[in-house]
Amino acid sequence: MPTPSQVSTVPPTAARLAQPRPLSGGRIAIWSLFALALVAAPYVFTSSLALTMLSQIGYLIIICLSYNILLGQGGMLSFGHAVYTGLGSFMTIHAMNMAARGELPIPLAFMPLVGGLAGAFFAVLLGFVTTRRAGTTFAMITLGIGELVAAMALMFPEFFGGEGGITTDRTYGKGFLGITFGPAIQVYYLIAAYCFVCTALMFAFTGTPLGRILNAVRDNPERVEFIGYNTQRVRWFAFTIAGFFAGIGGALAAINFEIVTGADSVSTIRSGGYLLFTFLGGAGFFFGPMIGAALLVFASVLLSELSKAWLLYLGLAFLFMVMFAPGGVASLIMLNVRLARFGKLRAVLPSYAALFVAGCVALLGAAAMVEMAYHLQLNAALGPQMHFLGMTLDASAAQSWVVSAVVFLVGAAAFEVLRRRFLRLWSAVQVEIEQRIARGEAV
Amino acid sequence: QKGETVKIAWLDPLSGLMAAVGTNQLKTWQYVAEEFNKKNASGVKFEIIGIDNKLSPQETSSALRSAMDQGARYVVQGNGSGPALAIIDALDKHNARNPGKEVLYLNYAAVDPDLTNSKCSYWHFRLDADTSMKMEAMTTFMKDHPEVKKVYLINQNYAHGHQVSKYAKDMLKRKRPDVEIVGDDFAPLAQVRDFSPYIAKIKQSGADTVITGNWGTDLSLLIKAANDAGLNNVSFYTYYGAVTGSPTALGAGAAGRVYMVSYSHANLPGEIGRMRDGFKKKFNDDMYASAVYHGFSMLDAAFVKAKSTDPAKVASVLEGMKFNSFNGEAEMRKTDHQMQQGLFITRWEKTSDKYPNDSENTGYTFVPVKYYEPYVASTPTSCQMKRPS
Amino acid sequence: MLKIENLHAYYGKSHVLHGVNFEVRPGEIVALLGRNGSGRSTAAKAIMGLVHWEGHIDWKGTNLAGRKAYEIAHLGLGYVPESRDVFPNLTVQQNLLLGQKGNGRGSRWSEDDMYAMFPRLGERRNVEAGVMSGGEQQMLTLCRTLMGDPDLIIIDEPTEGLAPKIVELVGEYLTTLKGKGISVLLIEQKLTIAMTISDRALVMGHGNIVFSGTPEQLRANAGVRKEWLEV
Amino acid sequence: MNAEFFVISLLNGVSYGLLLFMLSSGLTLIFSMMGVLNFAHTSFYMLGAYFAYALSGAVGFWPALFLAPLMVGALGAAFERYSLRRVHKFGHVPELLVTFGLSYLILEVVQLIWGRSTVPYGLPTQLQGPLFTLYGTQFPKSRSFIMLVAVLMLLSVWLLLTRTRIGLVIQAALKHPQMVEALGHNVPRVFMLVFGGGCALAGLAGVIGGNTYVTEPAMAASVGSIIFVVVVVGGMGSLAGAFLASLLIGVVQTFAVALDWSAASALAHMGVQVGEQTFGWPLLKLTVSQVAPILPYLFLVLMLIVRPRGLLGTRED
Amino acid sequence: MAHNDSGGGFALELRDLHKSFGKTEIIRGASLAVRPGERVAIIGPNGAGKSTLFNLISGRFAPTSGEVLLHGARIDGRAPFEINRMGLSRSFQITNIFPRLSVFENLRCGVLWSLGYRYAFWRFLSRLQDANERATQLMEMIQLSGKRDVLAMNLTYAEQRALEVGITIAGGASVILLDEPTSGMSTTETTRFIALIREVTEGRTLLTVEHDMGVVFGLADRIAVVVYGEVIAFDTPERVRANPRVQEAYLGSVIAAQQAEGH
Ligand SMILES: Nc1ncnc2c1ncn2[C@@H]1O[C@H](COP(=O)(O)OP(=O)(O)OP(=O)(O)O)[C@@H](O)[C@H]1O
Ligand SMILES: Nc1ncnc2c1ncn2[C@@H]1O[C@H](COP(=O)(O)OP(=O)(O)OP(=O)(O)O)[C@@H](O)[C@H]1O
Ligand SMILES: CC(C)C[C@H](N)C(=O)O
Ligand SMILES: [Mg+2]
Ligand SMILES: [Mg+2]
Repeated sequence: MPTPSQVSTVPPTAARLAQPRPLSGGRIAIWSLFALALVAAPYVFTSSLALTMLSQIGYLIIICLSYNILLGQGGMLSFGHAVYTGLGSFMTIHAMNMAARGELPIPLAFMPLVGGLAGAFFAVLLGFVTTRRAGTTFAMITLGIGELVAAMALMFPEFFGGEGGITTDRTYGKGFLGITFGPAIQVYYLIAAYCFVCTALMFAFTGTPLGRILNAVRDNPERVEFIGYNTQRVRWFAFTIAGFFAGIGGALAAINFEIVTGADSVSTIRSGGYLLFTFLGGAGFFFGPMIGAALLVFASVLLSELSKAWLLYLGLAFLFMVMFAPGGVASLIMLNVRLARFGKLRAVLPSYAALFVAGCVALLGAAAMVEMAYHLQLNAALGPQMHFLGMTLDASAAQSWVVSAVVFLVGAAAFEVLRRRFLRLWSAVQVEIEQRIARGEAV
Repeated sequence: QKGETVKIAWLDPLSGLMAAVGTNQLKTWQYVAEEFNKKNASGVKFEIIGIDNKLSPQETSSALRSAMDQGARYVVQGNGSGPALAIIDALDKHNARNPGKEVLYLNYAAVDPDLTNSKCSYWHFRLDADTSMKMEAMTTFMKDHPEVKKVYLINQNYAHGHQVSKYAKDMLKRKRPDVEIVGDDFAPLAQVRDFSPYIAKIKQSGADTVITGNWGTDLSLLIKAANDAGLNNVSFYTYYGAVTGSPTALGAGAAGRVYMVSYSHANLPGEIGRMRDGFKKKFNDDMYASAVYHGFSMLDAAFVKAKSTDPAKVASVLEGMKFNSFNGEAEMRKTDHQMQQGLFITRWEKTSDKYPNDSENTGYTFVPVKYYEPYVASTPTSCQMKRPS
Repeated sequence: MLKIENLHAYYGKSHVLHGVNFEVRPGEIVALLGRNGSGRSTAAKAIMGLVHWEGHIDWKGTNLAGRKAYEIAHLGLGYVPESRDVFPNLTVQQNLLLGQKGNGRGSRWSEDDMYAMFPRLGERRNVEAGVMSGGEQQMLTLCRTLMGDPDLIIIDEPTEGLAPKIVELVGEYLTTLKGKGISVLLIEQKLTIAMTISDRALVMGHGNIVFSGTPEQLRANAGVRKEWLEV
Repeated sequence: MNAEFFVISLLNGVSYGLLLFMLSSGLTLIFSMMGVLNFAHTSFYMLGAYFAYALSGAVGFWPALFLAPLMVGALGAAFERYSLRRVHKFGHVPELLVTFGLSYLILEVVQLIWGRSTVPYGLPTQLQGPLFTLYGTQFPKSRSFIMLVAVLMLLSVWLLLTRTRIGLVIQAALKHPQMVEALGHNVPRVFMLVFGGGCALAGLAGVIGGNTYVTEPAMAASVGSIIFVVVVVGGMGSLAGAFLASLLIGVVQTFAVALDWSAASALAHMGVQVGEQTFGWPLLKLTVSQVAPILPYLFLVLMLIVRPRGLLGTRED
Repeated sequence: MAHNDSGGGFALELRDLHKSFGKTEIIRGASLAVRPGERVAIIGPNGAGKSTLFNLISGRFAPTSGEVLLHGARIDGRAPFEINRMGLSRSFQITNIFPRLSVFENLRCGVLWSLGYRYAFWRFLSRLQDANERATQLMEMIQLSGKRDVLAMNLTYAEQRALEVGITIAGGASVILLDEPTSGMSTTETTRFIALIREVTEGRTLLTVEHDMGVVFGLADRIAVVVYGEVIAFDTPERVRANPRVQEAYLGSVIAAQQAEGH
């Protein structure tokens, strides 16, 4: 079981979390770019679905980052993070309903703070028992508490609204300068603003004494006790901070959907999702979970709509990612950034392109077969004809199966050949870089 | 109107706990759409867009938005009052904020009475009978059966289960004050593997009748455990005995002891019978969501009457409209948009020449034992419908 | 018996051994000396198949190239690593049992022999090895390897962390092993026991053997000692 | 509570407990030895049921009883060989996540092959009907069979652990794999065998759990967390602990179902007037029987807080 | 840490300490009193209980009975972090550092508490001048400045040992316990390292466990000999070496003599 030092979410090479140094030019540029992306996104992706997806990505970034305070920075594998996002959502939605009834003079723009405080409150409370232990014991306690809270959500309809959940109307209050938060775009900007601020705060956290000691606790809790720190305290404080941001994320979700239900907001499945995608994004890097958040939305909203086989694809993607890129997407990116720094990126680009093409061919064949299989099972009522990437396939004809299989095999074979070649190139490039580093050409 | 394509978005689960049920229902919508496309009075073509809402209200709102992006102006949904409420809530807001782009919601199976009472909406129309109506029929049936003396209630611990329990108690008190309620249990939703402790408790209580709103494995395992323990002098009154999976679990052991209340049954003749048989032949699966038929026949009639497929116009003609169900004339009650229809009490028995429809190839079927006219099961409503001005 | 020719070894891309040649004959104690980082442990790991290597390693006529560590162990080579690597959750006795091959029948050594050798181990046989003192762990690893009944034992810095008295004891036992016909490849860095008990001494520097001869020759060769052993 | 009810409930409790043990023995094996939180364990359980369903159509139930677990075990071993082993070096979280991914995969494949609804996997005639009748309640043969198999599993895993060095090898290899190899043990093969063995046990549980209960795609998820509770409450690394925990949870849960007490009724008993208006009424009115199925989780949390090593465990992590 | 020399003026005092694990008594009434600024070496056979003594003093284990006093204040039974805050710091026999933090970060973690930054999450590390300066200074002291940003797990063994000691002294504790600081080092490295230890512990109280007699005699003002859980001798190096009981229980004949002369 994961003893804390074994909760190594990243291969050693990728282990170093970014550390804030005084604002340098590059850093300012990156943050400005992030802000710009947040502002510009709705102008680039304009459909209403895209807008909801952007909003979801916005608050999920906060949630996944908050989860990574536990997993990546503190080595705490939690199976119950949804408890804090979910309870944050519920407290917020109750607060919004009270505000709508005129019992609570809080404008909507500040509601996320209510969620944050609620998240922090429950994290203080439950964290007191969970964070007394680390490693597997911690993981299992969070699993137990997660299951308990999830079960409770159905038992106390008075608070959780039962199966139907609690609904609200975010357009309460008079509005301010025409901002009523009715239109989805206004909500998006609310979320984007919080997303930016929370991301900045959590990034700042990695550079504070508590943040650093938290890393030390992850690496070697025993030793931390001998340099004056109470590890339980450290975990507890970090847990609370994570709870606070989780609560903010949960609150924004409540504002976005105007409905919160116990059955999924606090479920262990939800918690599992945060874990999976934080990891997939890359727990070893500060920005990894942000990628994870985007992937989570793409997978659950877009992928599930594009294909009935989405869970199959998701399962496969997980399996392969963990096997071949255990540092997550972020580590892949950083590897290439490293190449670029040493001016080697161009050397591997043709290989990337070739691999990409071969991969696509293989994927095309495989996906065609998967889609036909699912079509036969789920859409049988529509007949054997199906549309796949603009083509029409006859799922009952042997011919389409054979063609797909051949496409797949050709793609896969080409991919394998190219991959071997690529690996050789890759290691050659790495050796060269190592040598240059050894010669002191550090960048 | 003629030749128009009407896109209907189906928002129900294709993954998770209810995947099997959702899959069956999606097939039913697709199949019945084909049937109606062959011949309908308004001359439209129906197209079903199936979207997985994962049984989650939040996912449902995403799914709804995507449905609207794809041009669907009718949505249908049936599993769970949570997603139902989410749709109602979202449509109330959307339709108010986007006049001319209204979307209309047909609920074919979510039976929470609140949906046509405290939470009723102008854009929501329910084709199924709600929990209270079904309980009305069930208790009326018990009124004529004096052997029902001690009733045990066992339900899932969430909104639906609580409603079943509440209505059972209220109505029995009214109709059979002599009946003793010897137990009122709630087991968590889809968590219990082993129902034998509950069976022991039922046996201990001396109950002769069990009323349960359980569905899915919670029903299958309950009945299985009862069969195993040899609890054969107790009858089970159920809501969802025919839903995917349950007939297989009922098997021979439950014959003669399991009753079900529904607006339809597996051996109805006529048009619905033809479709059911066709469905079975095509998919080797039971078609039990017969309300789907109502969905199409009602829309078809409304299109003709409104001379349009525009949801805003269709909604106004639907109010109080009478149309042909597979079982005589039915009415969409104006006050709360709850369809008024007759209800059957059926019992699990061996198939016979008269009732040949084999459920899930078990050799058994639900045979009708009593039919109640719409007025019997009709329940009053507290709905204060807000209509767009 | 063990013959090594032109051995090159690598950690990933770093090239650590550059063509090492030496030989260990039956019933002989050979000391492999050298500074920190000179590559002695790497040579040991290469023999046991635990690092990537090229060249020739020949053991009783068998080429060890491409063999897995467990196969090599079954061929009669025993290894005591410098990092000790006791299995902390297992008891002392279980640690010893794991050293055994098969059911241990036919082995020259029994569990009791070990306890006789280091009574301290016998006293603590049911204690988890992880809580044993540093020196006790060192004794345990030696015994664990002996339990596998090797013909050649490669032992990496065995006296590290042992009390002077025990260091002497270890020296005596290695001589005893030799008496039973077991060869020993003794990797050391402090010259004390190596010089007293070994038949031959090799000195390693920068991944090469830079000296080979008897302890006396080494003692006499101040140049080698100064340059490669820093004493 | 009279004697009759007590005896029946005890029997139910014990047999449910043994079912839990049957489900979790393979997990205990893998979890305690390899430290892998195998989230796909219940997926292998489900595969066992489906394989047996498919096989018993062709060769009959009894041969399937042997074949299906073997097939599941082979799949498990293959998974270890080609996937888990690669990931092992990255630590426990990635290991957990690949099994997570695998559970999705198995679920989807099962649904593709056998559809999304229940399959009619029935009991063989020899196991139908009651074994004996007690106070008018029948005790089915199928459940007795489960009890028998669970006890056999306990015995065989126990023998495996005590009569062979496999357990030692694996525990040692978790700390220092290279050292164990250097002592002459083929570590990768042992890992593969253990993982395969654990999966085969899950498969066996599926073969008999599938027809005693129901065989459907949700069967994996529905027992997913409870078996972790068993393993953790029992104490990681302790087979006897898992056994004890299963029985305890089985019995406690069964008896809890029988108790219609609530805090409210207790207060009323003591003369405190409580009603819908009382603060915390929703909590007060909950009866023990309503919370019965979540008791194990409560149990888990309390246990880990007061005794993190579990009932009979020796180690904390 | 301010010296607080009440209670007999000892920096560290053990009074009749006992510790049993299960039925085995490992420490059987050990007593020892160390004066401030003194350098004490603890020697004794393997398994005598030297590391266990350190564990009892530093709070890793609570003694079964007996007292431990740090500058006159009882510390037995307290948690390690409390004891550390009172001015006692220790290193470990088996290297115990933060593998995924850089050398600099390892050291900075070591200084944070003593500079009063505690659990602060509202200040930036990069702005903590004093902490950064101390960490840099320490890094120079242990001669790892060239490896400032190397992850600790990528250091060589000897460097890790040095870092281990660096972390131990980082917090500015007045009493330092080092458990076999030079194990695994070559002779030259040892010599250099001992000089280093001398330097960094100047003015502090030092207790160190060692098996290398050269180190012991080169470093210690006084030597405590632990045998079977008891302190059987506590005296100057010369007299300890002459003590026949010590020779019999621990030193043996040849080797120790050689080692002691070697330096
Ligand atoms: N796992 C490893 N990865 C990369 N390089 C390594 C590894 N282990 C050792 N090295 C390097 O290989 C070289 C030889 O190391 P080796 O351990 O064989 O030396 P040694 O002579 O045994 O010294 P020591 O006294 O440190 O045990 C050293 O430069 C060392 O840094
Ligand atoms: N937690 C524990 N449980 C049981 N026995 C223990 C525990 N910790 C230490 N011991 C035992 O106490 C004895 C003393 O151990 P300790 O580590 O203090 O020895 P030491 O004097 O430091 O020896 P060395 O010089 O070899 O490191 C040993 O026999 C060890 O096995
Ligand atoms: C499963 C557990 C008993 C394993 C052990 N706690 C470890 O991971 O180190
Ligand atoms: Mg070495
Ligand atoms: Mg020690």
